[in-house]
Amino acid sequence: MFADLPLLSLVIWTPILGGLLVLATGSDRGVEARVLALVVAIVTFGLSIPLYTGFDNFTHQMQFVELHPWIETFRINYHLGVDGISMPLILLTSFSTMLVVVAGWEVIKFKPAQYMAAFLIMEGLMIGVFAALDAMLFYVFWEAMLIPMFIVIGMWGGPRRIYATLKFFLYTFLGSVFMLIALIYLYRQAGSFAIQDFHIVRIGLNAQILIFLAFLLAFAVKVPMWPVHTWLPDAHVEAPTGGSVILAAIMLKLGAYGFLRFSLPITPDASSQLDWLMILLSLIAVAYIGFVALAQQDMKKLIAYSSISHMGFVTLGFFIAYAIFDQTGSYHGAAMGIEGGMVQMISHGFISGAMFLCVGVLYDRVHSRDISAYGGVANRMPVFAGFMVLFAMANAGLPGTSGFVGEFMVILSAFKANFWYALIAATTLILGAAYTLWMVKRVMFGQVANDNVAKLQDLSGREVIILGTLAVAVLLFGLWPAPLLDVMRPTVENLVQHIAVSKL
Amino acid sequence: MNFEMPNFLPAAPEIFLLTMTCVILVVDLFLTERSRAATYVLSQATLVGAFILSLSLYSDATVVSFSGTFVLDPMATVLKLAIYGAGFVIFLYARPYLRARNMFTGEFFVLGLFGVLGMMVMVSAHSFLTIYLGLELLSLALYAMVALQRESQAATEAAMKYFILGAMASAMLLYGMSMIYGITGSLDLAEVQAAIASGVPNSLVLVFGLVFILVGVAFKLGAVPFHMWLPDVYHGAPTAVTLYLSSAPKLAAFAMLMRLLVDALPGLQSQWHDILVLLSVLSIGVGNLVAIAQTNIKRMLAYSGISHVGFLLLGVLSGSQEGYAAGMFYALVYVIMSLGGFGMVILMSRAGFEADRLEDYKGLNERSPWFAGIMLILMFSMAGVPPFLGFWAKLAVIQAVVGADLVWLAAVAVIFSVIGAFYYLRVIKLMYFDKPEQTEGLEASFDLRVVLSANGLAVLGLGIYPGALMALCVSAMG
Amino acid sequence: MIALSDYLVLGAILFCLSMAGVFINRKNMIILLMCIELMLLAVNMNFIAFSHYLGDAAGQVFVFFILTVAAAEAAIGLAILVVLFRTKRTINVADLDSLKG
Amino acid sequence: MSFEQILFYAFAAILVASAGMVITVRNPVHAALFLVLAFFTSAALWMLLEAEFLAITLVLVYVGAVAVLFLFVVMMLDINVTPLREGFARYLPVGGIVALLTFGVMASVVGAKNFGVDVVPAPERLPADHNNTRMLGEQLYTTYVFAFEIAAVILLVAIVAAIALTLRRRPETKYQDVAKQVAVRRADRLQVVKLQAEERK
Amino acid sequence: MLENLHNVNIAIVLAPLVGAVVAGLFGKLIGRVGAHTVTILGVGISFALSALVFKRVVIDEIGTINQSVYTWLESDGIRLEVGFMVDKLTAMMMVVVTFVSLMVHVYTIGYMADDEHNWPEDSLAGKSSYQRFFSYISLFTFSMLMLVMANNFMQLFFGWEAVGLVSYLLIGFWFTRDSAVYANLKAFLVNRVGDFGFVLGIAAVLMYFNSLDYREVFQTAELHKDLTMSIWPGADWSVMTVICILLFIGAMGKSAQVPLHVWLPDSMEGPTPISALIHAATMVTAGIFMVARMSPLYELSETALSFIMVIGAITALFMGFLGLIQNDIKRVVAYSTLSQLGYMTVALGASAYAAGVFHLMTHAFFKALLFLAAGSVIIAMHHEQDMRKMGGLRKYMPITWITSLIGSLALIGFPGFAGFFSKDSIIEAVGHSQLAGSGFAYAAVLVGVFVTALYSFRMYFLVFHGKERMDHHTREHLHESPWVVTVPLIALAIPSVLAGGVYVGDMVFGDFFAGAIVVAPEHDVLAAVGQGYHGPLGMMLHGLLTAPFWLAAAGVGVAWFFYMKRPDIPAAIKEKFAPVHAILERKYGFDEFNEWFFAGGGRLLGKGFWRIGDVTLIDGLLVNGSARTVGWVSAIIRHVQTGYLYHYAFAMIVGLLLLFGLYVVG
Repeated sequence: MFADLPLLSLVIWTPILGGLLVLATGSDRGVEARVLALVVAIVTFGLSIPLYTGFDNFTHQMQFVELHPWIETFRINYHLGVDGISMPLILLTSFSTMLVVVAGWEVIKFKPAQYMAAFLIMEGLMIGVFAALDAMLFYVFWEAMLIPMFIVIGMWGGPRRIYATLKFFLYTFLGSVFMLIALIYLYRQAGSFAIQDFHIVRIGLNAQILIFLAFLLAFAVKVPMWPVHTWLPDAHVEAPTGGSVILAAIMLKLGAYGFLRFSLPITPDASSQLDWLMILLSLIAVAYIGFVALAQQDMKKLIAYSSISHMGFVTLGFFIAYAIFDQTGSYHGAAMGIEGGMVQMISHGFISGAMFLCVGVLYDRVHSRDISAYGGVANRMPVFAGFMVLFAMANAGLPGTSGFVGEFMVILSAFKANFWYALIAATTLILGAAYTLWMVKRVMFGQVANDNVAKLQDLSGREVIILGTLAVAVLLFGLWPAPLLDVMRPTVENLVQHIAVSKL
Repeated sequence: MNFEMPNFLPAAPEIFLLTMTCVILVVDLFLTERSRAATYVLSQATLVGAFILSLSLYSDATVVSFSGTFVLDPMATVLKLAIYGAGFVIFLYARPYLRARNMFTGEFFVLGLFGVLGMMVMVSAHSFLTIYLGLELLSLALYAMVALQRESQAATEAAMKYFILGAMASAMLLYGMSMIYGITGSLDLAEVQAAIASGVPNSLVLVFGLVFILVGVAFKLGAVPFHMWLPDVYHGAPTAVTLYLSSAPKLAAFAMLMRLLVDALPGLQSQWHDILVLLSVLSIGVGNLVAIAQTNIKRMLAYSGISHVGFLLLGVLSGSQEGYAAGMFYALVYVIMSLGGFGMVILMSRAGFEADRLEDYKGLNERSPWFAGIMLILMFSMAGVPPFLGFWAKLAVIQAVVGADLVWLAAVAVIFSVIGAFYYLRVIKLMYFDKPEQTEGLEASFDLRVVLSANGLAVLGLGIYPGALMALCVSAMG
Repeated sequence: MIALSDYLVLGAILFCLSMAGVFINRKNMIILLMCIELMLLAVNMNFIAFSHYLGDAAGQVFVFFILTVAAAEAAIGLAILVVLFRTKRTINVADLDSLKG
Repeated sequence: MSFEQILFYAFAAILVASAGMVITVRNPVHAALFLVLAFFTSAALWMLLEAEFLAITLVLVYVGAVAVLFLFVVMMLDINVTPLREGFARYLPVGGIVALLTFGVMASVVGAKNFGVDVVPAPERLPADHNNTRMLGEQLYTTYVFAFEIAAVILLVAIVAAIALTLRRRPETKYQDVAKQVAVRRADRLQVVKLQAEERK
Repeated sequence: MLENLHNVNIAIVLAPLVGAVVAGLFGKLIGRVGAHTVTILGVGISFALSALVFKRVVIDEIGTINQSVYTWLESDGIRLEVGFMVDKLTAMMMVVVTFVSLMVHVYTIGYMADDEHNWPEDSLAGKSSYQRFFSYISLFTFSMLMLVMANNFMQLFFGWEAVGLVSYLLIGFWFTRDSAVYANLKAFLVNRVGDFGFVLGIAAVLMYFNSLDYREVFQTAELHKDLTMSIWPGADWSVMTVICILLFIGAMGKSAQVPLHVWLPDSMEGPTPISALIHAATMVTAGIFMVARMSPLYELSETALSFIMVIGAITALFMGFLGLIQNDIKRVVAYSTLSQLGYMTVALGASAYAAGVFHLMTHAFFKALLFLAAGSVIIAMHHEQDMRKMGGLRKYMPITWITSLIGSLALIGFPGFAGFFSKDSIIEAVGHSQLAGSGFAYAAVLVGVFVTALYSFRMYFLVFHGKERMDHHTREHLHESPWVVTVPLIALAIPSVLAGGVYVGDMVFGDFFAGAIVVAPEHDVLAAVGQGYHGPLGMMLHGLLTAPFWLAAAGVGVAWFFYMKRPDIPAAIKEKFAPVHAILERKYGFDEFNEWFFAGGGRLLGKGFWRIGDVTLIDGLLVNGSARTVGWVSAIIRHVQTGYLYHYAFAMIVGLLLLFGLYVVG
């Protein structure tokens, strides 16, 4: 029944048009806006489900492809399609947005229609990024997405929101414009903006390195990788809860997705040349940022840094392939690294989202993100404490939760490349547990610290539903990640084969 | 002596416009204050008529008439159509502004129409002479329009500066033309091209002339370092005039650039390419950097305009058909955005309140979410953020630059555009993130609201489907 | 024999002088207008000289138009000057600095 | 040195000198008069270049109209002359150097190397019956008719602009507006004010 | 029947999980009784089925069950599965775990009966703590079963971490107490340090064996015997050594070996049943179990074995010393646990895996017994844990007294009791070992026997004999604990006596573990010891003649003399050897060092990275710095726009000159 529909277009445009519709309800009537937004979000999620059910697990070819000419002057097409890498991320996006809409239900009192609309539009744009097979279409979605996020942080953010949102925007914008040049250069070489054409075009090493660096800048900022990560803590801290969730759950993934879709297949030789850099930066992210997270006094900042640290695993997994080849002479094990990175992305989407929602729950009640403003919360909010500990454990990579799977796979893979890579990566076991659980200890445990805490109400039904859904997801993918890996296997294996071939 | 009757048909729009303007000039004399709207209606009708005429004359052929002083080619037609369109929008936006300031006189429209005629002449010029005359016709009208708000110190100061510098620039342009004439012995663009192509003993003199000519054109465009007049004039002029200044004349200036460099002096491409690189880098850099420090939105948009000119030059300097098309596309896009931007300033203003400080935009989202949204679209478009139109313009020129193997230049351009994004974002910040200082809604006439909305939505709509406009530019340059 | 270069150099001198006049003169706006006239004169000199030495009439035609335009320019320039004087009560070039930055 | 050359150098010298005076003299009236002188000498030089019509036009239009206009404005604006020269010397060196530099470059390009008499030989003298005015006229009304029309428009614009800018209805000037007088209503003019009777103490 | 056992295995694992989930999520709904009923039922089923499996596997000798339940994930051609491998080792562990767990469940009914008193008034969490506790211990049972029944490294690690999680939750069960939440964080983090090595070990296994399945790995282990890997240029290590040591680091964390032992004494902050179940009987022995399970690998690296032996010996001896000076009843037992874990580790190092595992089993019974008895005492004393405030309790709590005595005797290895057989085997085995470090280990374990006896009986005497030092109020209310407490004590006392003699023949000297544990012939010390083995009775008789017995007896004697006869002597010794005492008091300074170096250093490093790296350099200098630079440049250039016409004209001329300079003159 769904086979004939342009599903991807529907999934992209339903939330965007729905968002405009929500916007049209006006800023004064919150209820209509919320209900409409929720309906749109649910419909979108519903529309995205056939992407999974109808997905062919045994091919690396693009599926659900739509191809229409768009701007013929530059041979830009409206070209959509998904493979095993992008499809799970699309589902993650529509899933997260649904939760965010619910999470902002009563909390957002200032212009709820605009708030909801921003998230819905952002959802469509983010899905567009994952679904785009035309580089320029990709870029359009990629950049356009910044706008609603800019507004969200700026309008509903904390006290330093303006600094944070400007920093967010300019940082990411700076990163992406270099990608634009690289894309244009590739267009001149390949004769079209089709990403698949980019994959096969032959490029010299120097050009590859420059293209790689341009992509790196764009994606590294988004991921974010050390040392271009400093926008993230600020953005997270100041963003409203929903903004933080989307930032952490989806936006960071875009950068990592870019590495898989662009950097690796388009510039395999440069990736091979510069894999040391990527590995180095990833390991710095894991270890250095792990320590930095330890020093944080602000819950959101801590989680933000933890996100950076976790994303280090993603990039490490992606770029370990060449190191494995150098070490062992074969690419055996590379797929595990990439798949590990992918799993880590999905899982981090759930966990970081959940963590931010947890902080949001506290923030909505006490209006402080300082760890020191809390203490003994578990006394007053036992249900919440249960969720918080679960997500904290997931964040610390406890087996049985999704947080473990990706890290585990990446460490396994990294070991093949070099003992020390794995060793440094594995420090996250200690550091991740240390900063997460130390925070949990200070916030949740102990005696009731002050009157604010004493007055806390446990979770409302709405909050239980959101966190519960995430908890189920976290556990499900922790206990049985196989379906996720089955989806991406052919794509990743094809990718590994592809990147092993020099384009010189 | 043999004299052929020139082919008047290609110049029909010019003739029509001139005739109508004279009619309006006379009719206006007999109108009372209350019935002044007739002038407005007539002016708009004139533009519409010219539009229809030009449209009906559209063809892919290039027609040269009036003994080689006039040319009608697709580029000219497209640019003329755009100029009429811009003129129409300008008059429409300007009307309430002028009314509220006791400036709603026939002179504004008459001068405006004469300016349009000047632009048409420039666009269709096929000789140094007609280029110069068109330029002067436009410039003189503009000088006068800037000073039209006679009681305003800022406006008269701006007019004086504009006049002196503009006259200097004209003189330099002329000096350059005289040198080219001296070497090639002709004023006709095609003959000049042919003369240079057939080999000229002294290319140094040609370059010398070229430099002067480029100074003149750069001044008109507002490229650094010949931009100094631009912020002051945009700032000081009544917003309605700024609206005019910042939009359609850029198209004419672009046409002049194309006529001079591409039609007349393609033989000096390697030289003007280098000069344009310098000018564009400086323009993009200075324009974006200084815009950051502005507190007046008209001034900010002026500097932003300078940087846009730099981008426009990127397209031209790449020296390929697609580069020219990109430049033209950029010019058209800039005009649309600029109209919207200054249109917003007019929309926000009232009698006695110019709304030209950035602070005046605080909390606009609270007062009018719709127009805050329009302004948001315009600002992001100017910043070059997709999916808005401004992005495609930047894409087109950068594409051309990369095609010309000037990747470094593309990199410089985009870096500065990121720096530039800051000040556009600041406007959005003021509108969306700050609390309003005044709470009442906007008072603006229906037609202004509708057309301004359409203007903003066009930036979005054309951004989502820019193909047609791009294709038009490509075919116009074809 | 008078060389073409003589006329051209003369034009250049005039041009530079008037250019210098524009930025050396900081007090009187009228002088600036006069400088503009001189500049155009210099250009005219070039055109006529070229026209003469090339034996081509176009240069003279151009000068004819320049003269016309220059007259119109002078009219408008002076009109602006008058307006300026009325509003600011000064035509001092150095006083025209309210727009800057 | 031929007579022509003597004439040329003499007029050129006067031209340069008067141009220099235009930009340096204290009094704008003097400047305007030097401008007139400059125009005169230019006209003479143009004569040497066999551009008789333009030379005459220059004198008629520029000396007769433009320069007079300048003078008129100078008189009208009634500016006091004395403070106008402050700081002139201060800017002279920088300005002078830049002007000299510019001139250096320009002269090196347009100088004898490129346009010397051996590079561009002087043309034959035109025959005595050559009618410069007729030649120009023919050109103007045929080849350059389009330009000619535009020039006319430019003049029209100048007129419109000058009037629009300078014409003013002085508020102190009293004149009747009959329509207004007829249209007036009682309420506009007459106001009945009710005064509270003051209590006598 | 084999087919059925597959389902049985699944049921064994799931029963406690279901109990845990029901009690945890619906605790409020089902109430206290419901909660303990459902969890006990779950564990009970699990125990019963484990017994069935034990019977089938051990007695009916149906061979090793290796089943796959589902594919966890498949990547890069490597299939990671969740599955069970049940051999005799596993079957034994399953029975021990479920049995002890069941006892603890029952015991908990009594112990936690009035748990609400442990919570502040305003704590909502305190209202349902009872149910939560049961949920946790059932969850623990599930996790521990997953660990022991795993047929692959991944699942082993899952169980490994899951028990860590439950341990974390239970140590911090009373989370309003700062010491408890400090202890649980510490426990988790120290364990994580071990896991750090463990994960790397697993990664190494995967790299060299291309599989994480036990059977495949063990079958091909021999092939990798001589492989080396380069740790850094010039340092080529044997792959097996690297793998074994990395895995053992994990074991060091979980089984609290020096220097990763620091968490275990603090873990006594948790409720006592937990200390019994997790921190004595089962979880802490996971490391021992793991090494025994990996014996096919460990046998290939003598370096690793030596390393293990030395670590174990250090732990056995030096942790025993610390037991001597503790006054907290639970801490004495805790240090005793550490010391006993050291014994087991030494056994592993000596390749006497069977002895180690055997000691693991007996230790599980008697140590759980000791803890539960201590808990019983603590209940009676109204949660007073200081032994100096006890004394003479035997009158009031006869069952507790008797069972404690049994436990203590088992602990010190008194002939006839379970501990004797296991410990004596270990000591004998170490004596036969030829590996580097075995001499030191032998000496350490011998001295350890004396120390063990000394601190055990010091505790015993202080608690159950001598003057009654508690306050009046407490004494009034002293009485024996309810049946839910005493029944488990009795139930554990029985195997504490019997389990040794009954199984020593099979387990240590027989072929009980054949197929499960692999010992290279040249390492087979137990075979050497076994040559002198002639039945348990003979072993007891022989034991009377050997040094360990006399050392133990001496220990008991000294304890009696010091704490019953002349209580002033310990004080005198304490004064005389003040520096030594201080060292012991400070637990050799491990805690201080960790606190200072790792915790403090980590935070300092974090703060430094953050403040200097992120805030100052990247953000301050690069990000905001460039923003500031742009703003500054902007302000400067802005001033070029002076507003003066002549400057503008000048700029144009300069521009013209610039173009001249670049393109005309040049």
